[in-house]
Amino acid sequence: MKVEVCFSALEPWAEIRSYQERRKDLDGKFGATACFIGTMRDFNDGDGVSRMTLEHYPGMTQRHLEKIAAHATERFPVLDVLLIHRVGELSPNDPIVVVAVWSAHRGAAFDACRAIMEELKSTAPFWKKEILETGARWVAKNTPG
Amino acid sequence: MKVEVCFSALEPWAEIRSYQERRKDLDGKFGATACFIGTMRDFNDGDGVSRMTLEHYPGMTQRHLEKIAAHATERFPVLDVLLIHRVGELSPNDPIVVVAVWSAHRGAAFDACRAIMEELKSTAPFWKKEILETGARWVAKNTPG
Amino acid sequence: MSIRVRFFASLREQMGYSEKSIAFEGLATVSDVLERLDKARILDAQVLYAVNMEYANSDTPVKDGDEVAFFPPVTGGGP
Amino acid sequence: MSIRVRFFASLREQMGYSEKSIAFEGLATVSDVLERLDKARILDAQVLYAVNMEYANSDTPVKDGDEVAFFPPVTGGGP
Repeated sequence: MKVEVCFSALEPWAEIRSYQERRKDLDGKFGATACFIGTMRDFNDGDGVSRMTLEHYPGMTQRHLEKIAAHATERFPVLDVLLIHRVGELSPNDPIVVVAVWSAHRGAAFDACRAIMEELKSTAPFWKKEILETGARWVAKNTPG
Repeated sequence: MKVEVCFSALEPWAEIRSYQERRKDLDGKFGATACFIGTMRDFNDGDGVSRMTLEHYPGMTQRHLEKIAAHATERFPVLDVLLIHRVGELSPNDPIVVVAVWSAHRGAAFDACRAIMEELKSTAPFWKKEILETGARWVAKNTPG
Repeated sequence: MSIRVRFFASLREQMGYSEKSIAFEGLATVSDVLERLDKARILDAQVLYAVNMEYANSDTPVKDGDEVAFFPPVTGGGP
Repeated sequence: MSIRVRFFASLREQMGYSEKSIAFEGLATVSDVLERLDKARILDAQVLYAVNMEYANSDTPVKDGDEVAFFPPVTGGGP
């Protein structure tokens, strides 16, 4: 399991590939990999967004992400989980979060990947401040998935 | 949209990344990417599997995969779909299929990615023949997801 | 005036050949094609039908030059 | 004998500071901490509580040296 708060540009495909390569012991054991990448858009709620600041709670955020990943491995028969979330200054098209789940069968990977994202969105201590042409605003609330 | 039957080693992460880079017009528009990779295991139904042959129906397979991808874009608000399926001789740990779906919001990407896999498993013309220590056998039926 | 008949996977091995051409005369549906072949052997295998690369059933009409395929349940994708 | 109080995101901006240390004397629960702060301002913001980096509620007990955090609804992940 790898869970990380990431302070510079996040490269989802390189992260997933290199983590999987390190888990040589899983070769031949997993039949399914489900991934999700959340990416910054250049619009939200009808407004253009030019930049974004992602604030977190150092310590609590890391601990809470680890809980979410562990929770998924308890609820679903998965082999491994990778979870990395970006913080700091972001521009449109920058990856925000990457989740990857490995399992023997596809159902567990799909279920766990989605469950991790839903739990993350509703409970992980991150806050987005968007920079619009008209000024800055805090995103008030996450939308349900 | 890109839909392909692949005759040599499939590299899922490179495929997804390079396809996404080509869709520059989607930059800033998608907030969610859901992916699934199916990989050959070294066991199935309690037996060790050393190799596998994936047979398809040239022409019908391509056409049918295109239908499945198009069907997902009709049912869910997604921006784009990538679907590549391997055929030929495979060894354990070889990727078999990659699905990637881009959308503005995460729900649609998750739904479409999973729906594509379920439709593919139940209707796309592919047949697996496994090579075991004790001989070869055709996989009789796909398991539900 | 003929129909191209194709078999895939375990059904191809069971039949002993991957395709054959049969005379179109007297063929109106997939059912008729089946009658002309070794029907018992084909039906044993929970077989699926396609006409011109689209899924079909036994009532699907066939016409001269069509390609009719028979194959077992599909098993693509990952585990 | 003190409690470290922290604020995040919009609540930090509303309060005008990110943390402060308050005397522990007389504090038994998160509620008591809230009473000691500018409670009205904090409660306006649908605020969430954490004690020592675990989610908490207003009845959660606090002890000397604890870290108590207040923050608005979380908004991580992709869209």
